[in-house]
Amino acid sequence: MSKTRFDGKFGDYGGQYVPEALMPAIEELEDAYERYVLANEDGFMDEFRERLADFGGRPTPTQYAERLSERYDRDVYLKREDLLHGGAHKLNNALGQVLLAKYMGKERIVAETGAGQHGTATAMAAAHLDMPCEVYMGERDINRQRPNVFRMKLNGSEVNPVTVGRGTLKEAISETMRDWATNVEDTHYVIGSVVGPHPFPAMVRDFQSVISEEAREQMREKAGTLPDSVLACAGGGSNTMGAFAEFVDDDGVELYAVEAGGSTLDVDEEAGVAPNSASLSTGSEGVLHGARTKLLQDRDGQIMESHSVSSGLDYAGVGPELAYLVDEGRVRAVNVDDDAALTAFHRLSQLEGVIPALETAHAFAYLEANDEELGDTVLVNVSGRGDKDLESVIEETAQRDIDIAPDMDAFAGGF
Amino acid sequence: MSKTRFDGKFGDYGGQYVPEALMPAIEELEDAYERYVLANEDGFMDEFRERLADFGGRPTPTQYAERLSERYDRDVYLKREDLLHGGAHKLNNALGQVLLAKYMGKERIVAETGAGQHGTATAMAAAHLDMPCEVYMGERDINRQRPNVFRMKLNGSEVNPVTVGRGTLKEAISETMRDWATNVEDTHYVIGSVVGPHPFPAMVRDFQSVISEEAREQMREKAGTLPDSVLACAGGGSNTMGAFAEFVDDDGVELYAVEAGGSTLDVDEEAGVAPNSASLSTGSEGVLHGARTKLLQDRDGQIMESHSVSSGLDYAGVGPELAYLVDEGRVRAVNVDDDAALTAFHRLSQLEGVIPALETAHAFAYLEANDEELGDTVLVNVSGRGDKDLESVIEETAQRDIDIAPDMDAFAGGF
Amino acid sequence: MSNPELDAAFADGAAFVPYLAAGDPDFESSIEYVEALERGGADVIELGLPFSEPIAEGPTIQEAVVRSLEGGMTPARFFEFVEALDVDVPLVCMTYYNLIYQYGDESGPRPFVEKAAELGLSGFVVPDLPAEEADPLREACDEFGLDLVFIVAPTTRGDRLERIMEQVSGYVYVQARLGVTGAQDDVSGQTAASLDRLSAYDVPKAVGFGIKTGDHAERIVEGGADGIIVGSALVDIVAEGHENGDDAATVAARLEEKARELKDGAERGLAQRAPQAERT
Amino acid sequence: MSNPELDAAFADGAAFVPYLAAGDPDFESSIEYVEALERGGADVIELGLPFSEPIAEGPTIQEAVVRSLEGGMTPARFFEFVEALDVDVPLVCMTYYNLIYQYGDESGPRPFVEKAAELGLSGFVVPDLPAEEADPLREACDEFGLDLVFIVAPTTRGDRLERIMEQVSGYVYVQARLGVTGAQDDVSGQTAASLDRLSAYDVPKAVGFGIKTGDHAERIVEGGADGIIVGSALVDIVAEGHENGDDAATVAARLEEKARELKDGAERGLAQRAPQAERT
Ligand SMILES: Cc1ncc(COP(=O)(O)O)c(C=O)c1O
Ligand SMILES: Cc1ncc(COP(=O)(O)O)c(C=O)c1O
Repeated sequence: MSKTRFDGKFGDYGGQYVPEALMPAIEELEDAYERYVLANEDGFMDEFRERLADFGGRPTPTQYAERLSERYDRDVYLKREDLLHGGAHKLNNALGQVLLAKYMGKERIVAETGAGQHGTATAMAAAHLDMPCEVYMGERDINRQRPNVFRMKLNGSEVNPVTVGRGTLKEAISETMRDWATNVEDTHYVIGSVVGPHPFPAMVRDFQSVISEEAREQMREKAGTLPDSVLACAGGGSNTMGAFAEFVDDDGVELYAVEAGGSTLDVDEEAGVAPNSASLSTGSEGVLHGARTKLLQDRDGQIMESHSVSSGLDYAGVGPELAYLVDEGRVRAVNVDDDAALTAFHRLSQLEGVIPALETAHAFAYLEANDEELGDTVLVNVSGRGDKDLESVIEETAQRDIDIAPDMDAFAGGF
Repeated sequence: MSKTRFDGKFGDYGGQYVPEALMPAIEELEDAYERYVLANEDGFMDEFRERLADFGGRPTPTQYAERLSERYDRDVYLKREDLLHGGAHKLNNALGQVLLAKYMGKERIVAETGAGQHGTATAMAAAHLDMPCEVYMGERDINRQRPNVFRMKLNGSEVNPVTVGRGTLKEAISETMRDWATNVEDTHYVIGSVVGPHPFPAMVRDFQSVISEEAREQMREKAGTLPDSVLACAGGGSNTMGAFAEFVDDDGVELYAVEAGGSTLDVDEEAGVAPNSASLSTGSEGVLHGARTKLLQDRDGQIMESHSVSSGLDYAGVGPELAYLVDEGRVRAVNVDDDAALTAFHRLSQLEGVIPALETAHAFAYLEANDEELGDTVLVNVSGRGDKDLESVIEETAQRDIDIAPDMDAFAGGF
Repeated sequence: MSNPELDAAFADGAAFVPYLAAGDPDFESSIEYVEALERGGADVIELGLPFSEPIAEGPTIQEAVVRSLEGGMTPARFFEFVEALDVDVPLVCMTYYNLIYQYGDESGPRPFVEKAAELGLSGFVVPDLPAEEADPLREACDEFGLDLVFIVAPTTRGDRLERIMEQVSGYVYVQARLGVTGAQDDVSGQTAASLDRLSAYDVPKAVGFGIKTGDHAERIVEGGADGIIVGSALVDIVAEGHENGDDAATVAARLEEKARELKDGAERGLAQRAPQAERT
Repeated sequence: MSNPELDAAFADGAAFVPYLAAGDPDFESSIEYVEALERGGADVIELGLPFSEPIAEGPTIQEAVVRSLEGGMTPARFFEFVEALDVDVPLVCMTYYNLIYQYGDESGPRPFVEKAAELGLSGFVVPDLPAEEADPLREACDEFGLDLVFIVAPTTRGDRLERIMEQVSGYVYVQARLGVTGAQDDVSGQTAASLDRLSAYDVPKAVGFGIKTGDHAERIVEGGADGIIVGSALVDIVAEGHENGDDAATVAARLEEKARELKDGAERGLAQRAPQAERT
């Protein structure tokens, strides 16, 4: 994680696999990243951190979880990103990028969103910084995530439906890249995770690493020690890299990226469907959305449709740096299935009074594995809150037999 | 707000107008309040403040609002209680009372809730502190606020429908008092605002006064000065008293309690309906839910049905201390109508990237009054976030002509 | 400072004190019902003046309050109701403090008490008015010669009990148990303990909350109560009649019958009290 | 290092380079469509091998990609497609890097290029492969004698332009403007500037993006392009035929006609180029 000039590669991963029309913008961004983010030119990082504090609510606490600690017979601490403005870690990145766009003299931002979490965070940041914002969102996702669409509009953003293909996240990313390619001179593309071409993976990690920066300090204060292990769910991997970054050099700290195992790790090659989103655990190397990384792809290299009970993890790729750290043995890639994640969702809600995002619930589900190597002190990143997931939880819980879940009869069919 | 023994009266307001069966419990609570809260016995307040920090996410920031400041040509600061766990100031009180119940050796808590905000905060605190919890909620409110009902159940609380009468907040309070009267020996009643019999108004104020304690310090740091005025919406008045408490002795700070003016301040005596919830502005002295205070009542003393676009302000009474401070001239009671509150909701969402609760929006609406006496530096308490209100906003915006609102057509009929 | 009427009502030692909400479900029927209670043997009648927030009532009486308010009951109508009643037993007004406080132009309880006195009411029970807040009402009652009944709960002990017993007059309303439902057995248990604590005080003790049958009444009086207060069991009859659309006369007859059952039970209880020692 | 076939195709100075997605909407029809393009005057044909995430394409071609993939197109089928084609003009495969990279057992681009060479393809356009990442593919192309075409955008200048022009062979794909839609006028503007920047480089310049008519083609070639690349305007015809259920022969005829219009336009442009100075 050294913050000196580097070529955008993490081993063989990373790079800049983008249409030529975008290359100048990417070079401009690389330059801005180096100047403003890495070298704090014009006090960019100071302003960013100040806004994160005042507008975003940082620092978020690291909380000792009494009842989980009892259950697992180890000390469990929670890094409470669910308390960040907007309800997830996403704002760390969105605010950083929108502010950077301002420093770069851009007059407009675009962003993609799947379930709407990154879109809402970007819309909030854009309103706060008075920056016109358009968010691309697949039409199917728009219909599934209407409250998030509404929130973006309330913040003054435009939401552009993407109708091509299946109308989900992947198509929205393509469409946003196309907009960027068209309006590259005055527009910045606020990507939603540690994915895409360099410098996005490194830059998004740097914006998110405030998570581990704080948590490391807070663990020292509260536990008097660094954790033996850090758990974070991994979709694209931004909360993951954010929670890991400052611990990477601490050899005694095991890092666990918990992926969405979906319904099964088996892949339907024929249908081109992976009923999971476990790119690190089951994917292979390839090129997607501008970077070489681990992917869910069929033998030909076509990207597979991924699946997860949590839409924020439902992505066929993963950040290149995370892929690299897993290959290097620094990060352990593990996964839990939909059932385990839902059960963990209910458990955390009941035991700790924290209703987590379904994404986040994956990290907690891995506590059940009772993995020896988790050690005595575990830090779990609560990447977001679950308010956005209540409808899904009703639907998905009703389909399963989760003994700790409350009676769902009164909620059959949603609200 | 001196924290020495007092008789529960604020001038003529306050007192303990409750059934005899509750008096011993109230005396026990008074005793516990004095020992644990006022005298910090057994380190109660230390534990409370620590849990508020780690679990609740305190301190919440005080943020300079650039775009509002521009619009109003004064410095506007936001106290961000919307960032508290659960999304509103309500947790300050709920956590304090549930913890107090633990210190008192109670084995069970009950609470009333209207829109569900206090119920969800209490359910979260109860899960966190491993305390069985039952929440009474009117059946009509249950049907209108299903996501909040679901959240309480996720946290392991029981939600008991109250079917008597109109099935709203007032009936829920009566029913909770009845449960308390029945199970008084092992049960604590966690009341949701600075209302009810002594010691509730004083105790809830003390739990909430962390808001002004922080804000006062933060204003000194950020603005280098105390604010010229503090604005807070007032329903029962808990966020209000919390935002005012530490400023009451600062003579230079004007305190504004912004009430819900509803559709009009005129009262339909015949129908017993006040199309507003402005008890301070238009109510008269009386006795309700255990305390003497300002009320919306008809000539006979029957309590009127109140109305507000925001369900959290929709209450016919107000905390006795607030009524007293208004009579004394220390607090100015003002009000804004439903239209103004909705407009302010949209304005804040767009200008600052903060989607407020509809309750909170009332405080912001008063900024439009352009009242000279607001002075150069204004602090507004953002009592909660608006996620809970999205459906209402759709419905209410559609009925009005609010020029700054986004196009609502796609959302007609809700999500 | 007791009012002679209430003293007299409790004189025989087994007073039957029924409660009905005035105007439930309508003015005319309610008049008939109250009169039926007297025919059935009532010694005192507690007449409820409905308040919109009856925090001390169980669901049965809450619903009665709703019916009565929907039927147009107000303090003014309540006084008309009292005037229209043709009963000889003492009437006690049961209501919440806000209605008493708001009545008339002058603020405070005096105008309401004055009016009540004018109409011959004997006293008040105000469930949300604890002894600590009762001075103004107490003074008005003294001025006009009315009694102020207080409730004593199973949890009322020591200082609180003293304070209440200093204020009470007419009779003390002994709350049989906490809450509004529960088995008869533990009622007797808690009642016995309450009566025990109260034995030193020279004021009639009327026990209420959850008494539904002549048997209950019998046991309570046998246990030492000077009277029984019965509300929900009677309101249930009104509610049922209302739901079924029965005519007022039919409902009144049922009330009279129920009243008699309760009064008879109370008298049996009294009869058994003295010879109790002999029985074994 | 240019392949003689592509050199020859651009030799006359007004090459018409149409694009179609192979297998759109089905294997058989698509064969007919590609052959129709040759009949219509194509000098080179860009054959799209569809990738599931076509980040560089506008909606028209994205939809073509979806149709082709739904019709069962895969890299293996693509090679069968090429084999089944009966055309004489050089074919350039347009696809995304991941498909090239994953082909065959050995990882890296070599197996794909080897197979392409075997089937007589002349080169590649890989829109998501910038010059910086192109070394492995460049090497494989050199090994098997294929060309690697690069795209130059209106924003490509200075160092970047250098780096690309060092790698390019066959022809350079001059992107007429940013994005996928816009008026012809500013196209010409940006194109002229691009052609100007490229004039020092000795490689054919084919201009694409947004050319839809013979008129457009004429003006582009008149402006100095060595050829025109046309995709969406042709894919539109395929899409419309598919939607209307027209038979393949009808659609093929329309494609041939459109191709001729474009080729004729290009030639008119060329004809006007030399005498341009005289005209005024
Ligand atoms: C709460 C939460 N956690 C995690 C994720 C996954 O993203 P990432 O892997 O980039 O942290 C998301 C994405 O929407 C999210 O909303
Ligand atoms: C966000 C918010 N603000 C204000 C209120 C009003 O309560 P109080 O006047 O007690 O602060 C509520 C009540 O639900 C609320 O949810």
